[in-house]
Amino acid sequence: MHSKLNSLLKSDVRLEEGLTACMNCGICTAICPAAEYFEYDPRSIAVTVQSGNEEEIATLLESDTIWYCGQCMSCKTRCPRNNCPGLIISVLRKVSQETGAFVQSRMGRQQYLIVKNIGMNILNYGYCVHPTILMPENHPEQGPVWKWVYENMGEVYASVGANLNGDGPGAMRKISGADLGELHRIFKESGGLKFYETIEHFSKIKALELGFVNENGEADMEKYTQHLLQEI
Amino acid sequence: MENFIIIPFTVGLIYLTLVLIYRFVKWVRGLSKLDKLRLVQSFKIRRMLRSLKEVFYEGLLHRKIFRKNPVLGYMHMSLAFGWFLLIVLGHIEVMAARRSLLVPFYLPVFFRYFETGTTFFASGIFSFLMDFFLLIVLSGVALAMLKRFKKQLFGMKKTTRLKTGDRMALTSLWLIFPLRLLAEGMSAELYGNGSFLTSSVGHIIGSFSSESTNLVLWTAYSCALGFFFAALPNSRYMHIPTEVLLIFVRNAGIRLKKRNNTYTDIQVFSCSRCGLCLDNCQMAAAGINHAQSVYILKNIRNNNLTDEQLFNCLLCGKCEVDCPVGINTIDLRITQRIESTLQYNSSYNYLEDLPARKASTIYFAGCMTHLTPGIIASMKTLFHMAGENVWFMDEEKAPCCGRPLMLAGQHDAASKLIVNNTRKILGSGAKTLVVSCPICYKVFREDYELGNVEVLFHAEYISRLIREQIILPGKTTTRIVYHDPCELGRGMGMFEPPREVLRATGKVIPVKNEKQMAHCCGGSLGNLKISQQERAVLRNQAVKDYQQYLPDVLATACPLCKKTFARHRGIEVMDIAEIVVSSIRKSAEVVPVKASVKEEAFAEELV
Amino acid sequence: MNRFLPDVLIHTTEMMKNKHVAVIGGGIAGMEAASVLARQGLKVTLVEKQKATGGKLNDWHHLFPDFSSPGVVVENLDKKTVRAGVNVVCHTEISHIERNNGRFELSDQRDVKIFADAVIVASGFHVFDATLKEEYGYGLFSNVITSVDFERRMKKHGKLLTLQGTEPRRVAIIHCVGSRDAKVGNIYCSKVCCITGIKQAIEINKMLPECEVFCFYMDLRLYGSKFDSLYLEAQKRHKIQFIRGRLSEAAERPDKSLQLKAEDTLQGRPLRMNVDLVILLVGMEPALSNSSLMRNNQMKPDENGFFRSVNMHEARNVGTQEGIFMAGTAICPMAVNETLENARSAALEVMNFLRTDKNHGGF
Amino acid sequence: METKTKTRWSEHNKEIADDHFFYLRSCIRQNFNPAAEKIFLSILQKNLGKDIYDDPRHTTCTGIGYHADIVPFETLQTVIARQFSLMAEKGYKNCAVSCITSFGCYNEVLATWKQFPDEMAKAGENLRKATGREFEMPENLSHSCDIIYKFRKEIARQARYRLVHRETGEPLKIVDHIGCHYAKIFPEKSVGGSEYSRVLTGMIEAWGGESVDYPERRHCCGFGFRHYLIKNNRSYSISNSRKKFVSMEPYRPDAILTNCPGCNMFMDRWQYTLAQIEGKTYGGGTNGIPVLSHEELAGLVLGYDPWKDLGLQMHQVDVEPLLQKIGIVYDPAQKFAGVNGKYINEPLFTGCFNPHN
Amino acid sequence: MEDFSFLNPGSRQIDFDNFDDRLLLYVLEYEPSFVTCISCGGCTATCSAGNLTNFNVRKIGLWLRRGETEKLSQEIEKCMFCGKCTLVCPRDINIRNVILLIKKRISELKTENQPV
Repeated sequence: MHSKLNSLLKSDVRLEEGLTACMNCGICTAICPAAEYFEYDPRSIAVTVQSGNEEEIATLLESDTIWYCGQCMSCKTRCPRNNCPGLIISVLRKVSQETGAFVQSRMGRQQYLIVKNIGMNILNYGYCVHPTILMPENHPEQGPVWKWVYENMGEVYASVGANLNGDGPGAMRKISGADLGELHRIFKESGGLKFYETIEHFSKIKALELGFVNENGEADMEKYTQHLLQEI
Repeated sequence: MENFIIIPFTVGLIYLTLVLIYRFVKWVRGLSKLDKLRLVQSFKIRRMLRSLKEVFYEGLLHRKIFRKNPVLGYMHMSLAFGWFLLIVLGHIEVMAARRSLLVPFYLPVFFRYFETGTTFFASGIFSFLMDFFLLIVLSGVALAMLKRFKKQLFGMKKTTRLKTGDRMALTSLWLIFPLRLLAEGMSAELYGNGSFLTSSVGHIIGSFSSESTNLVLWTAYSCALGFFFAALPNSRYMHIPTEVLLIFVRNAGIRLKKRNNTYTDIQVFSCSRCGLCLDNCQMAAAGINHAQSVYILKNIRNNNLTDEQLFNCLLCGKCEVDCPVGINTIDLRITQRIESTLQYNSSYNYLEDLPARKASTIYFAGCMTHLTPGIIASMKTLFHMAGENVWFMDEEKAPCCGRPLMLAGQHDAASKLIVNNTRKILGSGAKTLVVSCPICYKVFREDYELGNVEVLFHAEYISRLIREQIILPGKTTTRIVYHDPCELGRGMGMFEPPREVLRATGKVIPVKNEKQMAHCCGGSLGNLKISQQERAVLRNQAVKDYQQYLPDVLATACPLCKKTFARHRGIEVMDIAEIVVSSIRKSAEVVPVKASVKEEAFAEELV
Repeated sequence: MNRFLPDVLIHTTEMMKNKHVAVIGGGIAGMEAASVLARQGLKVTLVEKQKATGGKLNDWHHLFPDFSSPGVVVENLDKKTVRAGVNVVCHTEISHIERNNGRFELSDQRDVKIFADAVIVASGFHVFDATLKEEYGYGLFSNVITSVDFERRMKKHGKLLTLQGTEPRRVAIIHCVGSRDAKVGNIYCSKVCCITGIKQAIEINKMLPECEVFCFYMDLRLYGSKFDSLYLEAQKRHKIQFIRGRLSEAAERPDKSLQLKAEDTLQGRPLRMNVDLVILLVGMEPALSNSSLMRNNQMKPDENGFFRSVNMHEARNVGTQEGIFMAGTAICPMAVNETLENARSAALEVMNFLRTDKNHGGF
Repeated sequence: METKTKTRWSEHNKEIADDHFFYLRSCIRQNFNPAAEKIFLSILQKNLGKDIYDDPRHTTCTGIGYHADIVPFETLQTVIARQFSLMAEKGYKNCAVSCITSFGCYNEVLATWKQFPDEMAKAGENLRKATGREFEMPENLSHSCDIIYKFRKEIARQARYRLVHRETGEPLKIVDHIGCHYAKIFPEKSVGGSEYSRVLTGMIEAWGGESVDYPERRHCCGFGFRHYLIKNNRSYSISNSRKKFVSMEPYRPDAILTNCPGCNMFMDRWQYTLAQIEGKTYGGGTNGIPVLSHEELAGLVLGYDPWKDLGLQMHQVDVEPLLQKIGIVYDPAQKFAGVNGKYINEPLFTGCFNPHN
Repeated sequence: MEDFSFLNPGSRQIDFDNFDDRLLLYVLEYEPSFVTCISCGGCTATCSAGNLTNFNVRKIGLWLRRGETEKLSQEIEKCMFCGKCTLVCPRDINIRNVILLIKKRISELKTENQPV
């Protein structure tokens, strides 16, 4: 698998855009919001990918490191060589998920949670986020006003002129079945669904490896999810 | 009664005696149980005689100083031995005069004052001898005064710096004998009990002669003595009594063992601060004038030793060579380093217990040799020629031998490395361990417990190969000056094997500063404080000295010396292993038939 | 005296006397080239757009690496040009070079015309406009200045103060501003900024011994023979600290000090620092007049916008248009001493060219 | 995607279409500030007399999923191609994007298609296979803040209020926060580049306020996609927002203006959260600093009702202090009223601290 | 309410305005040559301990300069004092002494900080 990593990375056009030639100036790390809080250095990631050292890249794909980036793309603005470490990270993350390396790291494993949350929202609602699933108990930081909105959802949205779950246009309107159907087919055609499945597939293997098995001998993804939520 | 004149002297003497008894008892009691046993066992006639002989030679005659510098030797001898003879003869004189073996202790000191008659047996001879010895002592005092102000006359570049306590003792010491001369002169004038010296002096000062002046002079003399005795315990003259104890303790086989004990005190108090170590110390050339052994000893005694002094020493051992008291300065300094770094932590948990390779011989190049790959290549060639099954132990991954840590005082840390290396060496089943670095050699020989494994320095190994005609170096006319590495020469006493090896390849030129008095290259790992610029000064000094002998090559047997000298562009430096290999190559070129087998070896090495 | 010269040389010397060379740019390169040519007996016109010769050196306070005075250099060059009989024309900016029948016609906006058999373009360089690096806040924050501002301030006031009039306690010197930066279109190294930064850091330390000075660099390019020893001295004696990392952004704080963000790349960790003053080491760019000078003839820019040489090793002063030569920083960034050497070599190239000029027989 | 300039970014003017927009909504804005999108349409249609079409068929761009790395780039491209297809179908050529993440994604996809035509062909084929649709690239892509910026002077002319203190006459101090993906990825697609973007300061100044610079102005709010989405990772988000608040505190701003729906929500909510954790706010007393989006601010100066029209009651940090400073007339009783003024309960408390504790 | 442990991890940013320079000043007082370090990494490359583990002399110097005493005191325990670093240093810095000084100061600080 490792011998192919470089070609896997290079097959993504975003790598060509993201990495021309790094001169190690550190301008990206200087303003990186993630570098300030994590053992994370976008410069060294760019250098590792630039070096083409498959062993180091493989380590990177299995590590928490690549998952620290917050994708703010501040690095893109400043680079004197027109590189974009954030984009390199995107490609690394994609390859990490395609090869299953992501389940080796705590941060990587969380991708399963995102698929189950945002991923499913997109397919179910046509929105990335939807008020009905923003439960105050999972979002204490949203505060009492959101709690009030959540508990009086229909009335509040209507009072400000939104069209919550309604037909026709407007904020938070219901995306019609026909449009959701098109979205589904796009996901199927363009590899989006397959990507979801890949993430689930490797997550199941990991769940089994961690001993989350139900009575049928299959992976118990409910327990795995709980495990991921608590894993620090 | 004019007996009161003995009071200052008596008080001083009693005080001194009490202090000495207190200190000697404390020091002896402070020794370990084993050391005490050693001391007790040393009181056998033969060993005692040996010690007494040493006391006589070194404590009184100052033989070592004599050898180093006759004038200085005479100064010390005239003072010590002259005074000793005065005391001994004085007693005999009193015994003869009183016809008794039991005489009051003060009488010989003030004899000319109390005994005005000259009627006893051989009194003339006695007074002549007493005057003669007094003259000798006085000449010593004169020299001492001269030395203080004109040290160059004594071939000394430096004298030690004095403190108040020392100054008091020194002044009173200088006064004792001139006062004695005056007092005895006065008595001689009054009573005619003097000889050539005292009578002459008596005539000169005769115009002042009176009973009362006589009394004043004798009182002054007594005071000077008493004052000197009182000042002695807190001055450097404490070395006079301590040295006697030191000689007995040392001859009993007592040594410092990585920690301070009262043996440290005995050595510290034995230092006469003669300053001979200052002259032997190369560091002065680099402007380092605060860290020499004499100052270290003084500061240990005064409890104000700083790291900057303690670690600013090459540990070359040259000061030890000429120490008239025989203080073990290197051990003493390393012990202080150990004491000062006791709190330092080290952790070598990362050392892996790598499996040892089975081999008959192990080669341990050492850290420094890794910076001189030429030595490694030469050693490999030699091993190949010898057809040895050699395991190059630290070719890839191996810890340091531990010696640098020891030099830095971190003995416990070093032991951790020693344990790791020992396990591997013993695990390989080897019979011989060859090292090409004297720093490693010293620690392997002294601190490793390797059982039956023979530790060979590469010089020994190579000379063995030459003797057994396994290798055939070609002797040329190359002029070689051999530089004795400190750790190997003074450190391990190995002077001959490297020279033997070199003699097989060229002409070894003897130089003035070699063997015990060889230069330090300046690169020493023992010094943690010296800067590279200062090291360069020392190195240049050594090179300049060697260059006088117009060598074609400067040979050394230490990678660190080689590396240090190599930074001087004006001289070609080679390790003995390199010289041997290159001479084999040259001779192989001349006589290809003989060396055909070996040529293959070179070819292999060259690949 | 002519009996010592071969006939051919006597002929060419006589011939050369009638040749006219125009030198564009009265900076040190132009002055040196013009005076060398004039001393060889050529007619030389030196055209300068400013009111006096000397160029950028007139603004400099001290030269690296010996802290010598640029004023002395300019003064000596002035004397040389006057003595050699160079015709100096100031207040004239050549915007046009045209070649007609093997001669050149130089003209400015006001239709001043100069005719010449050969031209040396010594138009110098343009200082990078630091306001283009908006994230450094030059022009926005008054305590962000450039290395050029530093030289001018030092020359004028002899001291360095912050906007508030206080002595800075901490100064950051930023290397590679406008150089090696694709974001501003300059991918080349300006070469002299590193040593300039070190020189200025030392000057600050000498002036304000209590002031901490930091240099933010990526690579220190100290190519000159004495440059690296100045670097060592800066560390050793002047306690200048060097941080490897490019400045990412400077932001003004309420007290007008500046918050800097960079990476300590040797550690791989972001670094934040507040300083009282920031000095941006601005690089050299092609002179603004280059494009107009290139118009109407065969001169070409190189990949960085400086004048392209026929061959960067053997014919560095020779332009792509026959008869037009370049001297000094019109070719690429260079230091004062290199510029002067380069100018002399340009003069030599011109003489060789005029001697072998085919229209006049030559040899 | 070479970005190279010899001119100052702050002087950079992007091209913003004048009329006939196809509106692309934002998931987050619809969720948390639905009225902001409504008022944007009203301002364009009623105040500025522009044509903007709100197509119910368009979906999320999947940008959050894309940047959280669960949606592949190919899928993102195809979903965006579908949006463009809808737009072309309705005869529009100019996009008006509500979301900054979407804005970044659209720009990224367009730039990729320009540089790698194969990618565009692949997206077209995917779209065709999935939906039978064809698509055209838009002629102009603007964020809603670009459009407000373009018409800021017209809005100022129609404004009922100015951003000055009612009593002192001093301009109100407003700090801006530009969403990272507005200008950091493609500065040429922004008004004034990424360092000193003028898109929000232009509005503030046009409407009488004073734009205040602060050191961490360009720092990310800390959303970080996967960081906020996973509860255990939220320390990243809050730490970065905190960094901004600490930096702006000494300047005592009257309000924070953002152009990004995510930043808008986070800067509002994190003030409350930080106050709960640390027991302090970084300005605005116990209430915190009001956070407004460009649509909301435009709505306010134009005199729209803060509750019914602008939905500002959905903010945790009360906007009333700001309204009072400007002198906006509002009915406090109507704040938490339902449709037609019906009483529907009230939040436990607003602002940063529970006054009952 | 729960705090998402948002100060954990704390900022990794090197804050040049607040750092513990006591150790650094001590080292510079007794070994001024340290100031000339150019972080070339020659020491790290030759290091005997570094050959066996991830001990990095260059980083020791960097940590010293950034006041990271905690990290430093752990890491410095790995040094074997062999002195190769000093021999290869292009700036002739007495690295061995730097390490000795660090060890000394750390042991002193440990005793100073101990509760009486």
